[in-house]
Amino acid sequence: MTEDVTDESTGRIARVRDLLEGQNTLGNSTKFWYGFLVVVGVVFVYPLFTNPYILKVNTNYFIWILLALSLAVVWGYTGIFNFGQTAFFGVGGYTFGIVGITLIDVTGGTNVAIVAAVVVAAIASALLGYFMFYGEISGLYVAILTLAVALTGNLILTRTTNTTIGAAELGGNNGITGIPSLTLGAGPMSFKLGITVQYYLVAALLVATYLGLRILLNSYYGYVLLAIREDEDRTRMFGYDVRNLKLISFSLTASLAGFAGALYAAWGNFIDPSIMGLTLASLPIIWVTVGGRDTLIGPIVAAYALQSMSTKLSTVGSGYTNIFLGAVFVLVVLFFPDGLIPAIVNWWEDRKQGAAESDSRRSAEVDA
Amino acid sequence: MAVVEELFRFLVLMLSFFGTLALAGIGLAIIFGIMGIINFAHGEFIMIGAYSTSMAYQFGLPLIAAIGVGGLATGVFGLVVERLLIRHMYDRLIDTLVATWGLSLILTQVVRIQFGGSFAGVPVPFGTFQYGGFSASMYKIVLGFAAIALFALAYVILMYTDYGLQARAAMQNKDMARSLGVQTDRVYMLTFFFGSVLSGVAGGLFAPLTVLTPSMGSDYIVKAFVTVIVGGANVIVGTSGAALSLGFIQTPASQIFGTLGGRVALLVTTILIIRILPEGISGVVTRD
Amino acid sequence: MSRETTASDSTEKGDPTGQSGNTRRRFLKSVAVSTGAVSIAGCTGQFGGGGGAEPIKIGTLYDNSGPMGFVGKGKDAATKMWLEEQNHTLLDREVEWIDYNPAGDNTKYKNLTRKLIQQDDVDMIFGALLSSNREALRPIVDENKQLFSYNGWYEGGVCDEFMVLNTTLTSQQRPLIDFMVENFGSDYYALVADYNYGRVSNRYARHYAQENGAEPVGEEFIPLEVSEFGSTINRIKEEDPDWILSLLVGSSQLSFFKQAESAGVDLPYGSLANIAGTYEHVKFEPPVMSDTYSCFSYFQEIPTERNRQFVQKFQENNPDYTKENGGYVFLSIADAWNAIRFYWKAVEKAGTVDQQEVLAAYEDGLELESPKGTITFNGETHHATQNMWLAKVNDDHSITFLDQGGNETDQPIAENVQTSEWFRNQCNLVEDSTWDDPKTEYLTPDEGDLA
Amino acid sequence: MTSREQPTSETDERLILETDGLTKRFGGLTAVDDVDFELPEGELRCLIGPNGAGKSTFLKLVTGAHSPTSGTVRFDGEDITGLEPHDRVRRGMSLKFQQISTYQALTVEQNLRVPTQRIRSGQEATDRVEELLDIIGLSDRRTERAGSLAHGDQQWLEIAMAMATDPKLLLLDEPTAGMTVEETQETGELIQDLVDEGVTILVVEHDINLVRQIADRVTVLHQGRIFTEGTVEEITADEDVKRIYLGKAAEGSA
Repeated sequence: MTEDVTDESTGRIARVRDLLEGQNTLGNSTKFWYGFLVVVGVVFVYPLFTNPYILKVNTNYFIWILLALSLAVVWGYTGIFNFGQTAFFGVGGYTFGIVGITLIDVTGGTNVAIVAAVVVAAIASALLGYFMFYGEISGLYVAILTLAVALTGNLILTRTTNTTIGAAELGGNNGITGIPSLTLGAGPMSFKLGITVQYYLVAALLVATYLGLRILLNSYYGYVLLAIREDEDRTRMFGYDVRNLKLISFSLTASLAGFAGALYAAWGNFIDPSIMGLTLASLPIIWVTVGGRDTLIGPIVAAYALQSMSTKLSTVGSGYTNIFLGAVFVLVVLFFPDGLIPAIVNWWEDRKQGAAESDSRRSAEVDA
Repeated sequence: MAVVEELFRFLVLMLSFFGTLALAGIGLAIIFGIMGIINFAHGEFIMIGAYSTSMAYQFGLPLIAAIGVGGLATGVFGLVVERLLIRHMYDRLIDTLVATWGLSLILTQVVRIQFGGSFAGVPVPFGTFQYGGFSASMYKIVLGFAAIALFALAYVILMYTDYGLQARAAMQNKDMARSLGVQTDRVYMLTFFFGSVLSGVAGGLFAPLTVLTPSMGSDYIVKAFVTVIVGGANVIVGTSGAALSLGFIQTPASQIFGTLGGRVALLVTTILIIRILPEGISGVVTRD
Repeated sequence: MSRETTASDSTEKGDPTGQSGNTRRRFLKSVAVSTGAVSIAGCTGQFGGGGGAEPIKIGTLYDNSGPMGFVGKGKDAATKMWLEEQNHTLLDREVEWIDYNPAGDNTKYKNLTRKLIQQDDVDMIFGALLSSNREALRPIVDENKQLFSYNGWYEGGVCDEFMVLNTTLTSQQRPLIDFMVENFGSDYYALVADYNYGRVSNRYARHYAQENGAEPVGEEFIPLEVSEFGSTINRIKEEDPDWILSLLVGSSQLSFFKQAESAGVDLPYGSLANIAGTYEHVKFEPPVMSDTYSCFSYFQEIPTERNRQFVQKFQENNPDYTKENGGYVFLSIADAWNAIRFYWKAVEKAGTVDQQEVLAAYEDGLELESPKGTITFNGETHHATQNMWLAKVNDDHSITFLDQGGNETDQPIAENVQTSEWFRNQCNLVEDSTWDDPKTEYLTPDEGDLA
Repeated sequence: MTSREQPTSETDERLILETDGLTKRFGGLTAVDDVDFELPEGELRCLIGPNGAGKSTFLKLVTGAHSPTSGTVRFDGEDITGLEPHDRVRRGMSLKFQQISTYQALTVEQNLRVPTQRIRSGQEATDRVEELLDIIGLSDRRTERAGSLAHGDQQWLEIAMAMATDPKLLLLDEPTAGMTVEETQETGELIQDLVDEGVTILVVEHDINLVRQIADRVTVLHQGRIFTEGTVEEITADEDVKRIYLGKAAEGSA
């Protein structure tokens, strides 16, 4: 790992940065970290200046970003084209809803519900992952299979009109209503999170997830995932059990998606089968494609930008939202095949060091 | 119910499931099989075929001619899309998938704004087929045979024209084909046009049976995907084989468990076939 | 409207921004009976509220795009027509109309509802088309104590302090079942769209049929995306019922009628979900829908003078809804029109836009002369009573209205129909619910409840 | 070029790789036919033979990419016939693929880091990467993408990557394919340096000059069977070997 020569006096910061930085993720310069601190500062100061609506909407965007990050790792870094990540997002949401409603009076908190959501998503994804990767299924067929699983999930959930699990009525197309908000603690000590606190919690979780993923991706696992993405046979012949590693990557990221799904259900006190539908299944794919497939920053910016744009357009009340979004997808894929953010970063680097000698990060056509 | 009538009932149902799946899938299969890209706007191509067929029919053309016009119009549209968009992303599967997804969003909304929520339909021709106590929609049977005819046409074009030879060469090994002088770009352009025409004709054939709305494409995209996955890369044998076998599974399933059972059976079969035959049916056919 | 996904879109050509795009002509000459009545009966107290101070804000959440786009556009057009007729003034204050397009996305419904309440600080919201849209945003409405009007036809069951509803409920469509059993026989085959609206409505239908001694010979729950009815038609022929009950919804399922026609099925259809809201008799060519009986609270063809004027004025404002352009003034438009006029009456009665007082005015009972005839708002259930019309689609797809005996009439088949007794027993928002301790439930009858 | 003296006798030498009756049939075609192969520790063996002789299939049977129709493969005394490829690599085997298989989109340094980190961590791993970069002379191009390197550099990079797991047995599948004469020469020297570090190497190769330059012993495969074995001199002098290579109309069948 090339040590970025910093004049940081204390060794501690250098050591922390050493963990966070590496060749596998964008943003290794000191300037980046200053920018990062500024953004985090703005996020945490924001509530003082705005109304609950803006906070609630941004909490929603943060949850979408968590979903985008989960796909960025499994697809962008490991090369597993998981078209059904929203199936695990939905599994997490529904599990949180069912367990949350059933236990809210018993334990008074939703901690169990959050854990249950992640565990169920982990188990479901491990089973599907084993079924796929130990069945030598790869490439496009993984995408089609995961999409088929999501659509089947959607089909089944819409049939739960009069099904009740625990104390929660699944409610078919109307989904589950009355899901409790995030309530930490237990019994009399439980504390229901208001809008502002929920905003801070989700923002903190997002920052932690991003930094955690940076550490992971610059560590041993990061290199292995990239190697698997590039060439499975070559990586297998270096002694890595590729099938098992793909299963772990698939299941961990699906659990992150399940966690995000639980947050979504708590955020909206509601979840319905459209969460596993075709439209929602394509959103993460688009965020990562537009953002850039081998970065974390890219999908984060793309998810936030596209979702807030989509909301803005709906307030204009025009029917042009879809046309605009469709145009964005087509243009980005046409002119920025590696994603918008890497293109901007490269443009910035080219400009900064003069066009000539910058090492072109324009990677060859990297197909999953 | 005499055995013969039961047999007829099964055959007609089988024919109509086969027809629907095969027609929905053929355009997508040709483009996927030869060019290795997924046209996520395939459903909207079928919609355009249906709309243009209905327009031609309103104009006064007989149904057969109207379907021809529908197919041609979609083909020309496909050509424009190919030249403007697809040409820049040959062999980039993911990018074409996202780009055509964007295209499908645009198409659905533009058609909605231009033609409104729904569009004048086409009456169902040919009336009823009677045999003893059994009666069924004649058009359904015609649909099944139309699908077979379309596959035969595609087979002939692929096997006996020089375009077909070049297309199959490009399918096997694009670089090798190019080094042997096959202008793959030209072949790809023709293939996308050919695929679009077939999708348009399929849309035209479906028009009498359904309500024409801007979002009707989404009904067919899932059916087409399922048929192409199960069929695998080999365009003719794979896709028709898949449509046949899936029709064979969906027919009893929908008879016994109702339409929901039929749909679940379809999706579960797809998942299992991908697991057992990663290259789909064509993998089995072409292996030995 | 509680139908899901690919409901057929009615024709609403013309660019989405300028609605029908024609000039904003003043309808001085139109007989403003409705306005007249309002101004006479309305202003009891002196003009209350903040006088000409800041504007009254009304928010609407109707899809302009997506599968339900046609319904949302129709409701927007009705809202626009009323506001123009009122010169955008209420209680001498300017009325600001904030129109958002959630495009059928439940997350957007939540965000936009919160934006209307917390950022735009609206006085009243009209919105939600499908039941899933309404259920998605209802927690926010309840949490913020926001007055909300839901006017899509649905399976009934909302008993919520802050929600006022005026639309057709399945429980009010009983006359159709009685008519079909009486005139065609007691064996019927039910085709039910397999989601909430379909299933709950089917429970009501079966309950009413059983009370007439009829039993379904077959009940089929069909997924919304299905457009292939070969096996269904085979089963219908096997059962050979007296008539078919249609609870089919959405453009895919409507292809049943075309396929049944071509397969030689010529049984009468008793429909709880077609003609009034999705005007299949305009979309399909005769005789696909001939011999279909539909019972709803509104059809464009209702022969009253008031309705004729409403339809004529609406079609002048919005040419896309004329027959030549394949359009139709469908139920959802009339419901939206009545919804905003109920609000107008309530505000004028309360003399202020303070939501708690406006709700009190609602709960005190309101009567409205509407294209549907006279309808009254019931305080206990927060639902409006409806006059039910029984329409028959003739061979040339024209509509004639019938009475219980099957003879032609120009009167509704049932007047002032309340919500179902089962619902009325459980929902009394006047006694059991107050603004500060609100009752906010969604009651759907399970299998045994209705018996 | 240091000439190496012959290992004394077969029996008491420890065998790194041993196959016993190894056979692989694809439908009607028998690619590898009842091969008994022995590779003593520390030896540099070349495996040659005309196209279709079964060299690649044999290599795939050794690495576990294919499972044999019959027969066993023993590595360092242990029967590994049923083991997965990655388990075989963990026991000390390493392969350089026939086609160049460096990670095109990753930098040279990232390429080297992937195999190195499997057995080393922290500073030790970083030092080993530096060392390998020096050996193949790419230290100053560490941040370049492997895909942008010249053909020869990429071959060397992959050889270095194969070495990074400190294997006991290094399998090289045509390491000098597409190289110039000088590059082949330098590659030969590199391979010999590796043998000096005590690594047993099996090279599948066509280039007779390279074979002459580096091979201790040579095994000739023909139609899936071991045709003959011996030193380079013996093999190049053997008329039959020439015949099967040149494919002249052989008098009797082989």
